[in-house]
Amino acid sequence: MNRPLDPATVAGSPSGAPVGDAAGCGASTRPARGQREVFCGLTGIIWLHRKIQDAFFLVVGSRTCAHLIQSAAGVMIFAEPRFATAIIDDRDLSGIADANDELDAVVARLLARRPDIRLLFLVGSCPSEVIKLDLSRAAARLSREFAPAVRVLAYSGSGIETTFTQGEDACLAAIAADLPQAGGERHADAPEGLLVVGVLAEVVEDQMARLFRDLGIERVRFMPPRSALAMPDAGPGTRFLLAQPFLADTARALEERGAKRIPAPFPLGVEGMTAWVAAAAREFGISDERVAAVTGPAAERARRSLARYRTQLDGKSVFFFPDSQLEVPIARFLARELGMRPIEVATPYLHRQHLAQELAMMPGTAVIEDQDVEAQLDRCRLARPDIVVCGLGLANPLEAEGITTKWSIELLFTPIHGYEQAADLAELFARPLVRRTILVT
Amino acid sequence: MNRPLDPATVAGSPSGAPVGDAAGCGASTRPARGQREVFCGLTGIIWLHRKIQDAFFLVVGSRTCAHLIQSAAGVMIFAEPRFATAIIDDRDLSGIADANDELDAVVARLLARRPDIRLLFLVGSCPSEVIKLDLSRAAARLSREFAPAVRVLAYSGSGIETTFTQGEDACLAAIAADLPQAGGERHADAPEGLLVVGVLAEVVEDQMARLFRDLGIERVRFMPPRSALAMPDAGPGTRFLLAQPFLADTARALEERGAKRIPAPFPLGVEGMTAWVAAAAREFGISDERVAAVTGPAAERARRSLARYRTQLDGKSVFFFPDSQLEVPIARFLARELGMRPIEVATPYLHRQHLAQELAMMPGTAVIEDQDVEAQLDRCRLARPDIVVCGLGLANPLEAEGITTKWSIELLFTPIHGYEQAADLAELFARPLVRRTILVT
Amino acid sequence: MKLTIWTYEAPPHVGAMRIATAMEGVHYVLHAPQGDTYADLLFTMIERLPKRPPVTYTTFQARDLGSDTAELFKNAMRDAYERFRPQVMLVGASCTAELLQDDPAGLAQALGLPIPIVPLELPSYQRKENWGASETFFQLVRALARPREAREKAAGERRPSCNLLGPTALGFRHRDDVREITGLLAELGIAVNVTAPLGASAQDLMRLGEADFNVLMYPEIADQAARHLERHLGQPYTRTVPIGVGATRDFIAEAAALAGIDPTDMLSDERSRLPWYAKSVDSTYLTGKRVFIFGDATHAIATARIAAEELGFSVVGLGAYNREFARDVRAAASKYGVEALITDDYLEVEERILALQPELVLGTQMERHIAKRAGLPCAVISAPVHVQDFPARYSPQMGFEGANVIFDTFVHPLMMGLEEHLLGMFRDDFEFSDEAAPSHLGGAARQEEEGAALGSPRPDCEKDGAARSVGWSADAERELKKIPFFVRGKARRNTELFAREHGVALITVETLYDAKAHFGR
Amino acid sequence: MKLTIWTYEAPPHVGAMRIATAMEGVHYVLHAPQGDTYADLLFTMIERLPKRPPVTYTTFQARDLGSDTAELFKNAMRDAYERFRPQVMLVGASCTAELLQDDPAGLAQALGLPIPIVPLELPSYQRKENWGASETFFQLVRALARPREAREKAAGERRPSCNLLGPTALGFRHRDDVREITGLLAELGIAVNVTAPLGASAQDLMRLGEADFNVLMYPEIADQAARHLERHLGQPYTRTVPIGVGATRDFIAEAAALAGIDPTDMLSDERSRLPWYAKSVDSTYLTGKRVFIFGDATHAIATARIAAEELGFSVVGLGAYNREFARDVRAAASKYGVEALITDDYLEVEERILALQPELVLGTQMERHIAKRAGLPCAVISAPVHVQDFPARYSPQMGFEGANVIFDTFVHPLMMGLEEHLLGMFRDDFEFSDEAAPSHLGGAARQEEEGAALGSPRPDCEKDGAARSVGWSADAERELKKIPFFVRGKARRNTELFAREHGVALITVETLYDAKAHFGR
Repeated sequence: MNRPLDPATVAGSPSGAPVGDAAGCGASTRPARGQREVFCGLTGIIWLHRKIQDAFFLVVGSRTCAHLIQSAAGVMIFAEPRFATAIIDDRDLSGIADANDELDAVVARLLARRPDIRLLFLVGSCPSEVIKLDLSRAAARLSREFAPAVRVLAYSGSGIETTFTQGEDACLAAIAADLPQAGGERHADAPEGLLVVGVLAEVVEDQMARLFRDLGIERVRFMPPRSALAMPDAGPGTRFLLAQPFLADTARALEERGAKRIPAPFPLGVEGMTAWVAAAAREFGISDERVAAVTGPAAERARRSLARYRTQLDGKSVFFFPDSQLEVPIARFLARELGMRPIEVATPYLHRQHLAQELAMMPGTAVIEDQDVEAQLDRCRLARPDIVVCGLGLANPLEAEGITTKWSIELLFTPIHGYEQAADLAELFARPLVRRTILVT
Repeated sequence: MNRPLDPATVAGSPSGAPVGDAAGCGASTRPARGQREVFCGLTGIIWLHRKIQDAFFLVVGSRTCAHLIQSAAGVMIFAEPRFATAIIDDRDLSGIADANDELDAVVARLLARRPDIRLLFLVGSCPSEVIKLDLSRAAARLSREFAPAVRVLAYSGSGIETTFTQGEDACLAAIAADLPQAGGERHADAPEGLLVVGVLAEVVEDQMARLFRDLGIERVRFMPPRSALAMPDAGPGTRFLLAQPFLADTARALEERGAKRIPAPFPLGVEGMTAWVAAAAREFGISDERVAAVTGPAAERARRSLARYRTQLDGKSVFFFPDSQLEVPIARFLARELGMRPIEVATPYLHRQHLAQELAMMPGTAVIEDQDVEAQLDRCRLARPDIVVCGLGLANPLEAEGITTKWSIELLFTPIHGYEQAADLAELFARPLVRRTILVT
Repeated sequence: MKLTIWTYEAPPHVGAMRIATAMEGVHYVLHAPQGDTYADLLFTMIERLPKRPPVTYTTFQARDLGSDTAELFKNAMRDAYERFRPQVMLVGASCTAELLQDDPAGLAQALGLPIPIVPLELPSYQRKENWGASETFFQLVRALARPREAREKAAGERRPSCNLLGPTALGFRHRDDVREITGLLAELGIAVNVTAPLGASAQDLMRLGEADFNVLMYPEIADQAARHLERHLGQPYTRTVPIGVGATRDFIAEAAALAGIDPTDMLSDERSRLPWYAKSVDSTYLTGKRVFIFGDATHAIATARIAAEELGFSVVGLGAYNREFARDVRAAASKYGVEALITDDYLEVEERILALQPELVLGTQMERHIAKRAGLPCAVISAPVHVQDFPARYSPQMGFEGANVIFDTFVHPLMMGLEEHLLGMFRDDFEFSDEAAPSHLGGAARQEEEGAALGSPRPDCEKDGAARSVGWSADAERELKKIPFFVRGKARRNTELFAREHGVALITVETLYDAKAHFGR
Repeated sequence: MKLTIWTYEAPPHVGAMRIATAMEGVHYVLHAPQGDTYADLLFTMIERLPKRPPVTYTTFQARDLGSDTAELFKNAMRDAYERFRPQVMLVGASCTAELLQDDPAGLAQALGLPIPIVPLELPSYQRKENWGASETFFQLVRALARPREAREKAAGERRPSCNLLGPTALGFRHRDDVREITGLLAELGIAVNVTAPLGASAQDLMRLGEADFNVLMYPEIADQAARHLERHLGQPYTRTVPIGVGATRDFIAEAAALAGIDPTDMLSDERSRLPWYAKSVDSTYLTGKRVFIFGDATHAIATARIAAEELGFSVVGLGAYNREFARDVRAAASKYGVEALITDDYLEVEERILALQPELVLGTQMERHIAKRAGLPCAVISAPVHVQDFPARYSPQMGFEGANVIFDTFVHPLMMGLEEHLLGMFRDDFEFSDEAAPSHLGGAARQEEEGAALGSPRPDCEKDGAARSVGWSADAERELKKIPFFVRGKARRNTELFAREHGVALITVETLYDAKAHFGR
């Protein structure tokens, strides 16, 4: 499990001062501790269940879990969901009922009502963790029972173990461990295919696929795929690029399959996207000239698109509450490509290795890991930033205090990766600022 | 044109006393004169444009005409209409513009915008009649111009010549005059096909078609058809049944083509439907036994269905304001099959020949032709009938006075003909009465 | 002669009926054929009034023409007076009777009835409903309103007072606007002397002069009367129509100034939810949504201000069907950098909307038809009225509660922000198909913007040949389909514009993204 | 363990939050893991409150388990007191913390803070949101409410007064119900002493005893508190929940009796538009429409009464998700001759609706899903709340304006009468295709009742084998399709019932009409 660092381990570093880092970090990092105001990993189900259309997510948890998912994103109003909760009750806790038998019965009922399910995730929660319900074993048992029609995997989205986007990481890690083994005929070190890892908008996947094809990389797959029946294989020949900064466990699981991560910044903004593509190209032995030729026009177009927003955002200060782990790459993009001034960048967890290049590119802003929300609100009110990036629990109260906000969950629900979306990402920050100037009443 | 009788012509008959009639009328008829409260014939476009789906109705009239059609039936909210108005303006009246040239231009624009039109009706109105715009000539001219793609016919729906349902009559009369001539090979007197005349619901047409097929009448067609491209032919071998009591001009036009009307009551209620079918059967030489065998089960089922409503309606008094010309057959049905008591039956026009059998079946209620709305309202308030049949302008004011109403336009918009709909027709009268007993506040 | 699919306004005599029906003790004798009695149901069925309009129709027929139609009129007039005993009678002719030239005014006067007779000259072949209502109200006011006896302004003793001018029967939310504005003025300390025509009697019109000033609620109906009262009775009147939060605040300031009182207290509180709801982060996605606005001039202008200043939309089209106020609409349009569309031709409005591809249409019931066929969200802002414009619930357009109603009304047809996002992210999801309407509206399917219903009139594409002179490659069409439908129309339009400006004959995927870069989001 | 697609209620600690957030000067320290902070957004995003709920979460993590979670709680408690200085604090645990058995109540008491601490025992694995809210409010009232000092009833001098009990944060239209009922009581001459919990402080709760009686607005929230106040402070309380015209009139009579005043004046006028709109002839088509009703007990019971007595619908199903009031729901259901459905299992509700084939569903946001898939019109009558249940405009459910709102809400999703007729007459018309939703709702397509979206859960048809044991001939299927979709579900159901009862194995056209004759329209 990908846990926030224990503050004790970095307690020695002077608050606000740069922390020495293997990658030559341009930013300082410092820890905080107090009440957190973050989603748990279950929230990832909101986009995961839309992405893998024949998968279904069964949370094993409490009524709180069920309520969280249906409320968190206002999904209640949308289409029939492909998720549900097996709600633990007193009988399970008191031992009157055997929790495993109960779970088997719930799964049987679910699969009878939903014959279209191909891949079922049992998703652990705070209560299931605390009562030590072993969902991995249950998944293996149920997988055997319902094979070959349905495959059952397990992961934990519990709030005592994961925050927000770490749910996607845990889910993808479970998938990674379960991928078909790639045929190991070639030499293990020769790259034989590129895997792009992380949930992306479909239009973005299509753009990336075109770009890699134009570069000459032949076998490009995306994980997760749109259907559980189209899982990519993985093996020593697999090279993978992380599309998101929060995929620590997934990367580890892929590495355990022999796949190799291509270190790179993240494909946010023109700079990030170019470096990300170039890293892959290098791995596949493609010349820098070819990279420049293929990416040049799109990069140039993206820079032109950004110019409009740079005039709106240049010099504006931005303050990040910890939320999605996207904070560092996005702060880097806002600072370097739009001239914004990150005042404080808080993130729920900082993966120093995966973020090494990002941190190196950051201006000297304090990066804060973990959270004490009341103290941070005090700092925010004092700093009065031009725009605050925060979760939905904080956004409207800050707006009511006259502080412009950008709600961070939108960063997960909007196509923001790649060249063509760089300006869209900028626009997400420009829009609340523009709005405040437009509204007269 | 089918005009209300001049009251002078019947002025001699004693008010309220039976009028001698060829058919041996069971009801008395008396005239009235004063303000009328009726729609003009343009209103028929509301159902006609839905029935003949590739036809289009272009009213040549004033803004009042345009507003009437779009408002009268609340059609504004519905699907895009297949009617429009060529609004006459000052330039047309003052002679600055030539009305015929203007009309040609409007039709050309319309047909360019609506290439799907196959049959265009130019519909005359009060103003076009008063300024004596000859739409028949215009139709002939335009028909030549746009042949063979579009056929153009003309009829008048003007309020100085027609009331409400007479618009359908005028439209069908125009169609009748334009039907293809039936091949006259057989002996002119031998019936070679049955034409059912009047706009009917599709489900009703289908039922009737099955019934006539079971009786052994081979060639049954309906007029108007659902598509302008499927016009029936007509000739001396054609026998026709009127499905509605207001089709005087249409009958005359068909007779001019050599077709013969089969005299019958109207197919409303079990009795009316049986007599109507039997009249046709006799004309086609089908035995009464066969008629009884074929219609028996449906008639019996319809009687069973009616029983439920008879308990609700028996003994209840009913008062008709003049509206659709359906008043007499419906009063006959309500009186004879449901035990209701018609107190006053007013009708905008009484076609004594077509209604001969209906009048003979009526109980001794006064039938009033034409209207003086204020006087009739006074009588109605005095009589305090259990239910009043009236137009939409009067219904809510009467309800507000505590008098239950049935709005009559519904009788044109609901499948009420034939056996299977007899109970539905009864229910239309039961519903407002039931409603008044249900509502507590 | 003019081809008319829908008419935005009724004939002028219906405007006169709206005045007569709104008032007490007024009876209208209308020289008209029987079919014209349809107009009664506008009031009894659309507005669900529990009484017949106070109108007697002569209902002449073909056989009467040229002989006794004048006699018919006189009888009708006499009978109506005897039966209804009104305080004042209006007389006039509808379109058909106008052609007969029977002179109802002269005939009526000749009868010597013991009450005021107000003759109406409403040229049916030139004018329309609003004009007819305005003229009728003006004639009544001119005939009846008297100056204040003596302007005994014992300040401190009398509360300042005003008249509310313009609300009628069959008005778009007039019933509730009157309640809202009356309450607002009461809070300010201003009494309402007379509200007219709605609910006013002839005697009330005679008392109009007792007020300090007039509130002109609906210029379409009462501008002429207000100007008359200013000129002849010295009553100033308010220019701001209080629709929207900003306009309501301006109106309060204006009314307070006319009444000589201090509005500071009333302006210091926030009394509408609109400003906060518009600031709430779930409204951020409304920013810059392209809206097309069409209605009567007053509502269209007010809507544009709300859209631009209070909701953060971008006004891409603004128009009105009543030419009488074209100048005001043009002035407003120029503020938003758009060309005003002044027309009563439904087909023209349709063409404009299809060419602009807005993200939201704020129009009349007629624009709803256009929007429905084009797959665009739409809300209704103005007459012509439909039965659904007379809801049971309190639904003003004016004042602070009116602003609340408007917020809900304008935002409701739109897909909610998060739903938009998910559609954008996962277009291939079978439950988020392009056919999906906003799920809170029942989630039913939408028509494609290109695919109007069979048999419906199609925009006159031939005319607009330029628009289609560029072609789309198959790849580009496919990429376009990946854009969610609610912005796809705009993307298509922008790309084609871009292609034409840059001489691109065949649009490729690159052109699509070049255009996106050029125009921004 | 129970399979839950949607949950009708949140866990009980969210109920406690609804009380704390509604009040002033109350702070809630909740022992809970970080993910439970999601609940803040219910208030800031769904209700759009401009402040954070007054809740401090301990946000313990896995590494804290078994070591210092108790210490964490104590620190959070101390910090929260220091920072917020509340008048009273609530302490409790969410589901996960409940498993830790840290005893927040004991820990909090041990801190010796100088304010009242109200400990909450809300068993997360047994109870739900409403119960949690009710228990929290009751505990606060029990801890704080004091008897009236001396019942100095100098009659004539004091106006009678009451408390309004039950409105909370995140309540379904509570904001507007309070305004409506306060206004109603004011007109009756009854003052409101305290409204609680919404807007009340700890001091206000101490003053509850000063009122003559209590108005129990929401039994789900305040029944327990009202009974406590009756028992211990001798305050009677109203039993009628004033939703609907009839219930509002009953409520006025009941409140007037408790206050010792005469309600005749207030009951003599018609103050709602619902009765006239329901009598208006355009409402005749509503008669006997088969409605299925599901929600919380209070709203479901009130809705059934309105549906049956005020709109003339036929209630074919009635149910509630909160078992606490099952008895009341069963009593109401028996009045309509139906069996009450008491369940919080969404799948059971779905089965019932599909089996009944109602013409209108009046339910919660969840039933909207079912209705949408089944192609049935639906209106929302009850919590659980969604952002759209907090409109900007005034939208009470209670009182006379509430009845107006309800009329519009229930009738809006239905096709209008005339549109129904035209569909019935001209089914073949390509513009009136079966896919057409009511045109005022955008006219978009509906799903066939048989054809739910791919991948959606399907009703468990196998179980209901009997229902499909009769077959349909092709002719009969074709004839069935001629019946407009909005009654086709009912026709299919009736025909199959009839066929089974009469031992008909294959349904023919004749069977269809025999069944029609048997059941009537």
